[in-house]
Amino acid sequence: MSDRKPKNIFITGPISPSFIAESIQKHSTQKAIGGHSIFLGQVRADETEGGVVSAIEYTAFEELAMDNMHVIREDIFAKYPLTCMHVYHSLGSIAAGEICLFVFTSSAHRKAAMDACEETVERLKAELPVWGKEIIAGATHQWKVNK
Amino acid sequence: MSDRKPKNIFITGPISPSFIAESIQKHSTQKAIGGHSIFLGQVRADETEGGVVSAIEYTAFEELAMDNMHVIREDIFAKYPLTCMHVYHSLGSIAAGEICLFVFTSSAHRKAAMDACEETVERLKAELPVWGKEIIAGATHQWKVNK
Amino acid sequence: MQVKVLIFGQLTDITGVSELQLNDVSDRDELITALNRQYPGLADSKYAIAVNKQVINENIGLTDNSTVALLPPFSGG
Amino acid sequence: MQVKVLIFGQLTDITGVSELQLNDVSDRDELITALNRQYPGLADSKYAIAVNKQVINENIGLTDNSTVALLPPFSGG
Repeated sequence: MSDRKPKNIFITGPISPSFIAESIQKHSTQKAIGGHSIFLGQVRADETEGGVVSAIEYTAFEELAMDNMHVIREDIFAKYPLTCMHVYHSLGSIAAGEICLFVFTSSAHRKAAMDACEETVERLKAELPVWGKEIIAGATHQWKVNK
Repeated sequence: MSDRKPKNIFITGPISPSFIAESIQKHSTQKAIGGHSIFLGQVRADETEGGVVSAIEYTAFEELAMDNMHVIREDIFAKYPLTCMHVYHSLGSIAAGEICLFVFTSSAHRKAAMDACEETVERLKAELPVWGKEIIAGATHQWKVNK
Repeated sequence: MQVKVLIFGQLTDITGVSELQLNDVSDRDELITALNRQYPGLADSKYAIAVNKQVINENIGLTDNSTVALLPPFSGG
Repeated sequence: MQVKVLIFGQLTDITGVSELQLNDVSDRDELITALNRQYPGLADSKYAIAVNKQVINENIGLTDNSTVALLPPFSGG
């Protein structure tokens, strides 16, 4: 394990495009970076039996999620020559069309950044104790299931 | 071939984080999107025999590049269930730390967005007639070589 | 002896609460039995159990002030 | 007959110009010969040739107002 500490990955409410822009901007001083890979999760207005999803309400076992994210981060840094990695996940109600997940990896060369981003997304979906409650227009709800 | 027309992918000067943010923001109305994948190319301050790269000056055979990008776009849309794809490449002098390439794919599900983004990046590096002249601090230059 | 139980995700639809205290459950199996008695819907639910943030796959003893979390399948991202 | 020649990338270091006109070259091979005579450094350079935006891999005839582009290996992105 390195000396990296578990970071808080949670943001209350949607992740704004301007937050993403600021995060990108901060990397302009890191001149060994040649490629950034970003994945953004956006809430879909899925049609379900009960109606159309208008929002997803996210909750988490935050402490465990941060511990698990720390393990993922360490594994990914051990596997890929990354310059940096940032992960943010929304909590609370995120309307359809808004962004709920922001994964950002940077490396000298594109392949490492892209592979690390993809693997991080797959792992956090499987390993972080986060739950999405799909709010159906008309006051009912159902729980999201990850594929 | 679909009715999509060749688009101008070129931007003079660096691609700003705020431009990227605006592009992300515009997708909030497209509520069938579940995942966005973004690749950003950033100019590295590589150490070379002649000195440190301070900027890359990009030139292109613009008309042919747009034709070739159109073919790539059609191929990628035929292969992946994408909602949309946007590609921007800088022309002119881009300083180390600035962004020179912005590839943005969106889909209902993450896998298509990520695979399409990666394939688009690989193809455009191989197929677009664009050249990067590495400007070395101290007035000399050398030409970039894609790996 | 008191054990704190944290309930997450769709399981809160069954329990109506996201946290509760259980007395006199000395191990995981006793805890499950007590929970199923109080909330029969839990018996049909799929979830993992973490004790003090460690997911456990077999019966283990609980101590005073253990925190047990009921974790239905994750659906973040 | 006039043919327009566009020169790109590192080849402009050899030619010093990014565009020139060649007279009386009737096909690709004659064009290459004329270019190599004018700019000997081109003979040692690796590049593809596009005629009217089509990359060609064999000798073809040129017509008046053909536009020929000399394309060294791409290095965009």
